[in-house]
Amino acid sequence: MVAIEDIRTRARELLEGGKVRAVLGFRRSSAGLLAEPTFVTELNDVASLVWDATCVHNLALYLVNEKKRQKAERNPDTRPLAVIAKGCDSRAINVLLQENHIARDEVVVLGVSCEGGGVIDVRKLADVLRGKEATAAAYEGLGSVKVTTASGEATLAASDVLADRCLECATAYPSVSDVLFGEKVDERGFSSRFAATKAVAAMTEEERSAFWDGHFERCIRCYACRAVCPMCYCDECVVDSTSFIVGPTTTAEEKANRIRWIQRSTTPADNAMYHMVRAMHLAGRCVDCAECERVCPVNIPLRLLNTSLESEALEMFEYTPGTDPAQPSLISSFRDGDPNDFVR
Amino acid sequence: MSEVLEAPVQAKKEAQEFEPKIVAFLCKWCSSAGSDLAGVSRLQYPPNAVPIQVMCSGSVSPLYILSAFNKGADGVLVSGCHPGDCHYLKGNFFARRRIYLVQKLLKFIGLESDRFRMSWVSAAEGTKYAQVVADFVKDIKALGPQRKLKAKN
Amino acid sequence: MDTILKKERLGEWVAQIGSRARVFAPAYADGIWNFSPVAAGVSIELDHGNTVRPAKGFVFPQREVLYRFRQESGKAPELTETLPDTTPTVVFGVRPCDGRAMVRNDKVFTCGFKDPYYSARRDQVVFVGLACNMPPSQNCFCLSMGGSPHSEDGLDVLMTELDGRYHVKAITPKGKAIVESGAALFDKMQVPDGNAVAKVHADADKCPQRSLAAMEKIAAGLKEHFESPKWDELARACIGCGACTYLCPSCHCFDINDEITGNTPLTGERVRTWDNCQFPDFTMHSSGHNPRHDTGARLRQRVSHKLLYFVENHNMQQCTGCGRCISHCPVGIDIVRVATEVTGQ
Amino acid sequence: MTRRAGVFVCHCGTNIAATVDVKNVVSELAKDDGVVFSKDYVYMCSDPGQQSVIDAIKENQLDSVVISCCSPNLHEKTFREASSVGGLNPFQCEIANIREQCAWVHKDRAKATEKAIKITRSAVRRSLRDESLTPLGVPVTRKVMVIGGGIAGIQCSLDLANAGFDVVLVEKQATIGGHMLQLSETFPTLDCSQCILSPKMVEVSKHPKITLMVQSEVTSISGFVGNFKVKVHSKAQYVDPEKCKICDDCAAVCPVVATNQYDVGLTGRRAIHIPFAQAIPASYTLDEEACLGLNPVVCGKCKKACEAGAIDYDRKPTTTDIDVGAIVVATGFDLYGKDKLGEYGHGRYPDVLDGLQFERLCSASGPTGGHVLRPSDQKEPKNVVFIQCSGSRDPENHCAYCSKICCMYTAKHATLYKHHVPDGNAYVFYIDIRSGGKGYEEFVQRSMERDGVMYLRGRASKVYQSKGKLKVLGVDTLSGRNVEIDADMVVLAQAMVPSKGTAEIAKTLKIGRDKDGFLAEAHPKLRPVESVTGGIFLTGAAQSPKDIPETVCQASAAAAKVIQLLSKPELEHNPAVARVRESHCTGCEMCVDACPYEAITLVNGKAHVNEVLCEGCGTCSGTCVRAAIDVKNVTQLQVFEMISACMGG
Repeated sequence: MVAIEDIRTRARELLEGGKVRAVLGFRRSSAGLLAEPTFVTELNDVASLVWDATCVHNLALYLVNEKKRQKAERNPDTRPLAVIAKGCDSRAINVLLQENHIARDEVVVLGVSCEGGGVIDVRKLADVLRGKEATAAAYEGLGSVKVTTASGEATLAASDVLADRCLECATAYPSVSDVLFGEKVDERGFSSRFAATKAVAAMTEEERSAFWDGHFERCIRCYACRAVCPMCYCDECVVDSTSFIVGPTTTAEEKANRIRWIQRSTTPADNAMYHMVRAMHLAGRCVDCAECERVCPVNIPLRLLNTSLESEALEMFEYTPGTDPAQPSLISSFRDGDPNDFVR
Repeated sequence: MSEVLEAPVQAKKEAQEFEPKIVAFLCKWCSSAGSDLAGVSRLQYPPNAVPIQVMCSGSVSPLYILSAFNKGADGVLVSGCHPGDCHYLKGNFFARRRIYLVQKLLKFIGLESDRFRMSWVSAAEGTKYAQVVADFVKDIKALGPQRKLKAKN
Repeated sequence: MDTILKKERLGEWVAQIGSRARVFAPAYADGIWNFSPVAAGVSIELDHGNTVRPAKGFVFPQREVLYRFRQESGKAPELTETLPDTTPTVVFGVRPCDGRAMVRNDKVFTCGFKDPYYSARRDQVVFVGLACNMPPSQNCFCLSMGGSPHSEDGLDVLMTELDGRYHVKAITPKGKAIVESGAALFDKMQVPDGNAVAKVHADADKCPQRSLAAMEKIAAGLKEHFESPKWDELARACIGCGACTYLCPSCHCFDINDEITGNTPLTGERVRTWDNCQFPDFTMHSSGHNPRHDTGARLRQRVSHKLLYFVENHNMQQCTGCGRCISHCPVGIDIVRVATEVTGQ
Repeated sequence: MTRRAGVFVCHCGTNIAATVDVKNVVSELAKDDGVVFSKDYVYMCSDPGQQSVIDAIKENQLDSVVISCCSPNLHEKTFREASSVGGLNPFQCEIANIREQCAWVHKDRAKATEKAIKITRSAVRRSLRDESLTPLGVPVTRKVMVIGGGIAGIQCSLDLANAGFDVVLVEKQATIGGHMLQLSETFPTLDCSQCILSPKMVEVSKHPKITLMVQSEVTSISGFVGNFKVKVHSKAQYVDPEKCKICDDCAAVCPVVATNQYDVGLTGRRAIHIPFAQAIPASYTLDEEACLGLNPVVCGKCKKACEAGAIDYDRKPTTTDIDVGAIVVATGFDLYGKDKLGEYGHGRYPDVLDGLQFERLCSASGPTGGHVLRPSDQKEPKNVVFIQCSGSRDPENHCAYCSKICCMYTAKHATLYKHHVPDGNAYVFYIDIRSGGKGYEEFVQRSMERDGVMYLRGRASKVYQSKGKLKVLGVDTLSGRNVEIDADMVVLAQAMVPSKGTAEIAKTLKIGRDKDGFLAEAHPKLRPVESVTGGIFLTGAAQSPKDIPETVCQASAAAAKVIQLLSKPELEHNPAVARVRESHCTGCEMCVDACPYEAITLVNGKAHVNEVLCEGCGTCSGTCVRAAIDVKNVTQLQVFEMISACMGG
């Protein structure tokens, strides 16, 4: 069991010693059940840190965003950031290290094991609660979650309310960390890895086609999936209508020659294009934190696009993203024995 | 939604006079040379596939493939040197892995897997190139037009 | 014009309307509530929570083709106007907050310059509102924004659920028309009905909601604290997505692009699409300079537009308190808290 | 973008015109944006055809030219040259292949014409974005490193040095000469190996243009063709070759005995020794593994004994940085490991020898002074069995390939044996006799007819010892009989494998090896002495099994290739190479990993292309997820436009 006090103590030490410029963690939110990200810089804010089944966010994202922010600052504070990271979040940190986006000494990883649990999927919870709104959700021992609503408390089966990614998670503890809170639990006995993906893969071609057409048609291109993804750290994205990395070296022609791979229009085809390109660019990089799926306001099961490729990477290329920052990336490497029979 | 419902009906209608549009990305050293040989040998194959010569199959970005579909291609072919024969030593190995993933992804979203193909065609395999294209055209004709990724306007 | 409709007759009424117009109503699919087309003969259930996407799309779609163009090399371009298809459309289950948002959108698109595309749709779409009678969602704050769970602003019809019946009030001529078209199905409203309606409305007003204390001070406060460091602090977690504004019933910023469909000859469409002040390229200058260079500046723009600039221009808040931007923010950024903290209320 | 493109469509007589409506292609393309000139002609490649391109460029200020004709492999060069005559940058001329890829493979005129239009249009779109490029000039270091001091390395060094190039010859051992120095006589002429080799070795040591580095190895390499930087590590030279008088006083007093690798373990030698009388450099050398510890307190006898004062225990290993323009790898061969030939008892029985040991036995400078005596009892063997293909041509258990020289040297061995022991019997087990080569077949025949060597067609299955006698079991497939021979000595013609050092050097130099571990040539037929890496060349048995004449021949060939490379003051390199958009590069290093030529490195956090190493394959741009790297004149934007052109848009 992870005791929040331990985390707070460590956060306090780091801040007191001035070793870090901020501790990235979770706190309660005025917006609802889920916790919200917080940057703790003051000792007296340390008490606001929380750790429970509502800490859904992948805070690795802020290692990226803070880098951009720092670039803009005149004389930035270059001390490392401390960040609370779950198993998936830590894999994201590994990929960022692998891609030299951050240096190891720029971050102090406060690794937190999800042990036998994971995080809440609010949509599942809403279905279970039939409209009642939960005000708190605490992880309670192996396999169950205690939920508080206006009309009292209920203990629910974790498998009914945890996010799919947590139920399918193979390593629910950090793969990189400076401090580790909680025990490494391997046998969790929830669902099997890639279960949701396999279910879709098992459909007939027509079914899959209709399934995704329906979802893509709904996309409003708010790009929450992109914005929340720690791996989508490009300054300029393929869907951006204008070239907005403009520097002293940028020529007028470069601006004019921006390739319109995808139109801004929300047509089903262009929406599909956007999600295809994104999935390809995440191949071997996505660590299945599933934030894209969580933040999608219109509830497109985006995670499946990435996990479908992740499962291929594992089965065919024995590649698991975010496990080893030293290895070359999935698509920048190959083996002589890679599948070949699909080629005519 | 409506479009999705009508699609199959329309597809059937068009199937008869339907001539697939195909983009073929050919690596300069093997596959393009192979298709040249097909020409020199006067082998006949359907004219649906328009070749785009690239230096190496390794340079074919997933974006090229998706973009071709977006611009209305009914099928996309990527062809390179046989494994081990790459003019650039190993470009085609990177291509093979990348293309494999693209193919799986397209399959996963329900695009008919016959619409996207990769082939190894060496400079000596004019006959094979002709065959690859002929088969491809045949298979795609059976599928009808591609709508999933085609820009609607 | 007030009438009463027995619940079991709702289906008939919808069917009648359906024979002359496209009908939309909230439906629960793929885990969210959304306005969906009502197929013939399908009855609708009006017991829904608020839809994820607002009703604004019916009059201000995310993608609108303004005209088509075609140009032979060296010749002058030929343009073809494309006015929106104006099949009459009736939308059921519109919540009052979305209705009030229509009033805001009308200000933007029809006061002064009359936008032909918006107007063409607005004239054809009938919004049938549904008063809120269930406890509000966690992030509702329509009362603070001067609205109410049963506000009629911007709606053509307002329905209020009574036990087994609906009170149906036609507000505009468009509204009257669809009610009269089904006159046979309606019962006359009796005095007790009136009291029942009043009670439902009063009860709804009493439901506790989130609120901005001292609303009257907010606009001035935002002006005063334009430079407040709070903006950056509160936006530090902002990821820069567009969920808040795309889901907002009254956000109306758009971008205009030419979508090329062919180069020989040059053909394409000029298209208007929603734009989003939270995107980094929104105020991007071609020089590379971006006056709103960070999330703090963008958050300030969104909140100030809702609660200050719009007030200055149109003498009303643009926000109607539907709470979507709060509930759907990936990182819990909360306009109520932001406005309160920045202005120090 | 106001570019001015010209389109020229070729009829190719009727080759194209018969199937493609050329006029129609011209008129359709004339409508395209950016096309200011278009024409057709019966033979574009003819002089008037080319002239019309030249004139059109001048008259219409064309800045892009597209020739719609046959395959670029045929006339791209032609038309790019014509374009530059017309004053256009040759890289702004593109070829649309409407013959091989269209006219010749289709019948339906309408459809073929439609396709031809698309092909031409896509070439036009590309050309409109072609930038003007100039070939890269690369300065070269006119100095060559030859790795390996066997006959291949020696020959190559001499040829290069005599052509006036500075040469650094790096040899791992204490002397150059390689395996050839161990041989007694050489087939088919039976002239003394050392007699023909020594003069060359001396020439090397005396040559003003050759720097010889023995007991040295290449440890790392950087740079690229024409500009390599090589690190060479040399063992400590305790004996100064300049001072050493080769008087043998040191060896006389040295208390340590070690096995003599030059006699393939048949004899011993002192810790301080001279490998061969004819060693180059002509000096004793101190084997530090064997020496009692380079320590006067422990021993120090040799230092005392040396009047010349040539010995210094305090010498340290050195590392030298050397800049060279080209490298020749001549690391030679080893014999297939005896440990792998258990069935023939090699290593188990003292009288089962390998070819090189037998050479030493026959050699006047060898352990027996040139008398064939059994190692076990120094008696003269009366029955000697020679087993060919020991480890060769045996895909199941050993090497699949033929080691090529064994047939000849076995014939030589048998002949030599008969010359030494006229009353002895020489049996040869063989599968086939491969004696292609000048005077080779005659030599084999002589060994049978004149010298009475007995050839048995078949594999020897087993060699074993019983009652102190060697027995060889085999089958004579011609007579179909099993044969069992009591042998006094067995000589195995072991397969040739790349020398141990070859694998390491290939790794260090990042050059490929084939499935058998031999160095891989750039093209098996047309580029036999080049590696796939520009500026690195191959020669000798490290590339494939070969005999001395062939090795010498290939060494000179390699030398000629190097001379060709370094004869120009500057190298020309294709300028259509990768370019990084630094603004978009995040330094993720995916392109660095993917580049087949190691042409990309990170320079302060951004990918940096070494244009000279880059071959322009574009694997980097196919890999980059940020569109931060592109190949000039095949940019993603150009491909994007080509795709829309192919789609008719």
